[in-house]
Amino acid sequence: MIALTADPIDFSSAYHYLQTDEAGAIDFFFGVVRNNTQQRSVNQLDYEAYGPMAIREMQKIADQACERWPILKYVVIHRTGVLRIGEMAVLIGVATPHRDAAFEATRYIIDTIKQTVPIWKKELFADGEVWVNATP
Amino acid sequence: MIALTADPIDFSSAYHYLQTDEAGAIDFFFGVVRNNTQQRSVNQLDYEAYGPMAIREMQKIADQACERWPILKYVVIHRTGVLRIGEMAVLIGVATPHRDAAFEATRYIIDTIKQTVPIWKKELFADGEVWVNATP
Amino acid sequence: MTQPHTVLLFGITRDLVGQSRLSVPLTKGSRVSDLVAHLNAQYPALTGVKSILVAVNSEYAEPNTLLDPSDEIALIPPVSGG
Amino acid sequence: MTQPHTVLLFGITRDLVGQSRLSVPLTKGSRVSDLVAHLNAQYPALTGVKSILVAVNSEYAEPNTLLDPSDEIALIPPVSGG
Repeated sequence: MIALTADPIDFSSAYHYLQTDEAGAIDFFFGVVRNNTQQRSVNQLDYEAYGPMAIREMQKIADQACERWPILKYVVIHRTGVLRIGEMAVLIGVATPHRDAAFEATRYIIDTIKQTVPIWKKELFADGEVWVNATP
Repeated sequence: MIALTADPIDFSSAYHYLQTDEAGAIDFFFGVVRNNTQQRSVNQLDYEAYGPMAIREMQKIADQACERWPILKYVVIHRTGVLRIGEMAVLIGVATPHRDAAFEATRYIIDTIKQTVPIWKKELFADGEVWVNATP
Repeated sequence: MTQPHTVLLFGITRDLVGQSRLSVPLTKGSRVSDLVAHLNAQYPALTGVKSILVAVNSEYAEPNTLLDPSDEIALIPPVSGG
Repeated sequence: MTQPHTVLLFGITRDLVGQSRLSVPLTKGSRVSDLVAHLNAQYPALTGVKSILVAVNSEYAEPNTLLDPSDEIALIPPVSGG
């Protein structure tokens, strides 16, 4: 399951979606808005996506992961819009028979999402804002 | 937080426990009862622990992880008793500022738990039962 | 003779240009590299972005990819999801 | 003269011995290795287990660890949690 959503991510339904009798291991990664970056105090983050392409790129990454590891089920959900500290920006969940594959696939998916999926985040500070990683 | 419990593991409260403003990454690992092992069909698993020592060993592992990685919060919960297919036997959750540490620490904790914590599981098949890993 | 090509803007590129959608006149047979040169000339602030890729119909395109007025074209500044 | 030492059994060792707790008579100054030898002699089925460690007061002990009647001793067959 791949999703982009403006609503809070419901990890409980993600967990239930992943359940399957052959699964022995489930790994979940949550990317969460934290209160600082490079010593600067963050108030909130604003995530923007090029929706159709973001979905497509996330699907490609999931498909690649399914080729490399014996994935029984996966879920990839990315949030958009303004998120406050502590809110979940991204959830990756992978169910596999054994744990090595669950860890490796989850990590591959989040690492690759950060490289290729057209989603941008703006950090909103008390004294300004900046698009992350956009300028040298 | 370290726990041994005969009750179903509540991952929702584990997630809320892990939340902290400095956390940018949370990794969760769930070990789940799957329906087969070495081609044999499993009906359920029976987990037994040497309680006080199991808690102590899990605490040691968590302490070692906290020395090696910048862990903000962690939760380690192991279930005991008879578990059916799909039930969660173990939950590890680690919150860190960045994702590398969350993945590495979670994996270290589950790998080490499987090596040193005095918990034993018996597989109950349609036609018998066996203590896992106990005999050559 | 030029034809209008629709270009979608996101993130920092939208902020720098001040619009989320541009209509860019390009001659027939123009490629991604021609579009980028055109935009850099018209909006010099874009050259301050670390890198800008171009997507055509929701796929990353190469500099020599040919553009058609029916394409959905988007500028992709450095991504920062997750 | 021997003293009774309490030994806790779990998993396969409990099943093989048929009890979850044993009182094992050991002479003063006995070590973990003496306990293991005693149990293997009395319950030969234990030698079929892949490996058995001994915990003393909830810590893994060495073969030469001295035992006291006040210790909580436990046999630890191969663990399989997770």
